[in-house]
Amino acid sequence: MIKLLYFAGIRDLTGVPEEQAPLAGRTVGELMEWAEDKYPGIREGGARVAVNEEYALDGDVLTEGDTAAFIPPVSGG
Amino acid sequence: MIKLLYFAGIRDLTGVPEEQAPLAGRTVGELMEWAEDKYPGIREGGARVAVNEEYALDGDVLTEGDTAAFIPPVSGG
Amino acid sequence: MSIYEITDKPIDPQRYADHVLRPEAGAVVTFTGHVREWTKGIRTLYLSYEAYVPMAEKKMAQIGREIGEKWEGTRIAIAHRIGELDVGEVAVVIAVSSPHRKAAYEANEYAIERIKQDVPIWKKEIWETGEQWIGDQNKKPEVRNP
Amino acid sequence: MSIYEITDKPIDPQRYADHVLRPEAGAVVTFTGHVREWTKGIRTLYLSYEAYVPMAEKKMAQIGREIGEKWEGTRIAIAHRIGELDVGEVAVVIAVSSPHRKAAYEANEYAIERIKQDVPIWKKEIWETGEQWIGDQNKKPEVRNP
Repeated sequence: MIKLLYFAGIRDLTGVPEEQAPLAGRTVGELMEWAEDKYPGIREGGARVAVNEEYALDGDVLTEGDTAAFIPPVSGG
Repeated sequence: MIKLLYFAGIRDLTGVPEEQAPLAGRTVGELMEWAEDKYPGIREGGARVAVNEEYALDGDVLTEGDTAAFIPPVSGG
Repeated sequence: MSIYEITDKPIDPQRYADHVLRPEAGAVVTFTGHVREWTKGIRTLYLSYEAYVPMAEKKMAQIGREIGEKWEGTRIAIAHRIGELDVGEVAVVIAVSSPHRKAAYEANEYAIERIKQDVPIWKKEIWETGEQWIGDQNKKPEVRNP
Repeated sequence: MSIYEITDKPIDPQRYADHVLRPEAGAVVTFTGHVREWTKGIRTLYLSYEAYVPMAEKKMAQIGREIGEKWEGTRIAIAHRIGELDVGEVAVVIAVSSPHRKAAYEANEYAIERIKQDVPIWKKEIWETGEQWIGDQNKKPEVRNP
């Protein structure tokens, strides 16, 4: 299983801060498609995905036990 | 009379922090010459003269009661 | 040694400035970002910050390493607050010391630019008329009284 | 309203940062200049600063006015200490607030450059091997152990 984390405006959209999904072996790009199916509009805001606390590329493959976080555009400072 | 003020390395040279001199009517340039006669070497360090707390030009004329300060290169900060 | 922290407590900037001071430091530049009351004609009541805390601290430490490589002899501390902040409160502090001042200014400004690019922290502005998460893709509401 | 002061007491930088903060300020940049232990291979024991106090305060206020004209919406406070200072102590503090950060960094750096040009303050470095007034025209002694 992959642990998914949602923050800020994306969490407002998903309605939950985190969940588990059977996405091991899938790419980050495929994760995005899966998320867009479940939460239409999630890609619109320009979110990036971080895997195990590092920004990931669309081609990176998820491994069992990974944590993938949806990072909407940041606005710290 | 003109009140003369000496600071830092220039005060080390003059040996006094201040004195009075009958220089009313003289220019700042003439003040410099007077000072160089009395304290040889005083011009070497590149000091500026401030009259009444404003940097002055060589041609500015001293008026009775003015305060003229010898300002060696500053090194604050 | 270095400080890179997300905190839900009020930030005392002097603590970070003191932390980076060393005998070989001639200059310390401290930046604090504050909750501003007015932004583009909209009055902010308060802000709410959220962070992906472990990743945010990791990213701030990475920015610190970048700075250590770019400006030799600097030392840096960064903290960002989360939770609800009132107008005037410190949201972020960056303190940089260096032997000479130019590096301290440059490294400090670099740090805030990088924080705004990459550190997973989000700001929600709460106005009299509503609230919104702020991000590059979002727009503020129209100004009612320009 | 503004602070431009020469003081013979230890400087508390936070006091100046607090002074410039206002509800419309999103950024405060605070610079502190410290007594450095080593300069070009020479170990400083302590520094002694002297000022032409009334002119120095007047010149600092003038720099403040220049900054107000160049960077709208900034607010500034400057203090410089005189007397004997130990390694690490604060010699000068400059605090600048502004609505947005870029002006605060720029105005702050401008202030220290201008102070070093025009404000009648002099530094004497006291080393193990002697002492010297520091100025543009002076040179440090040769390094004995390069």
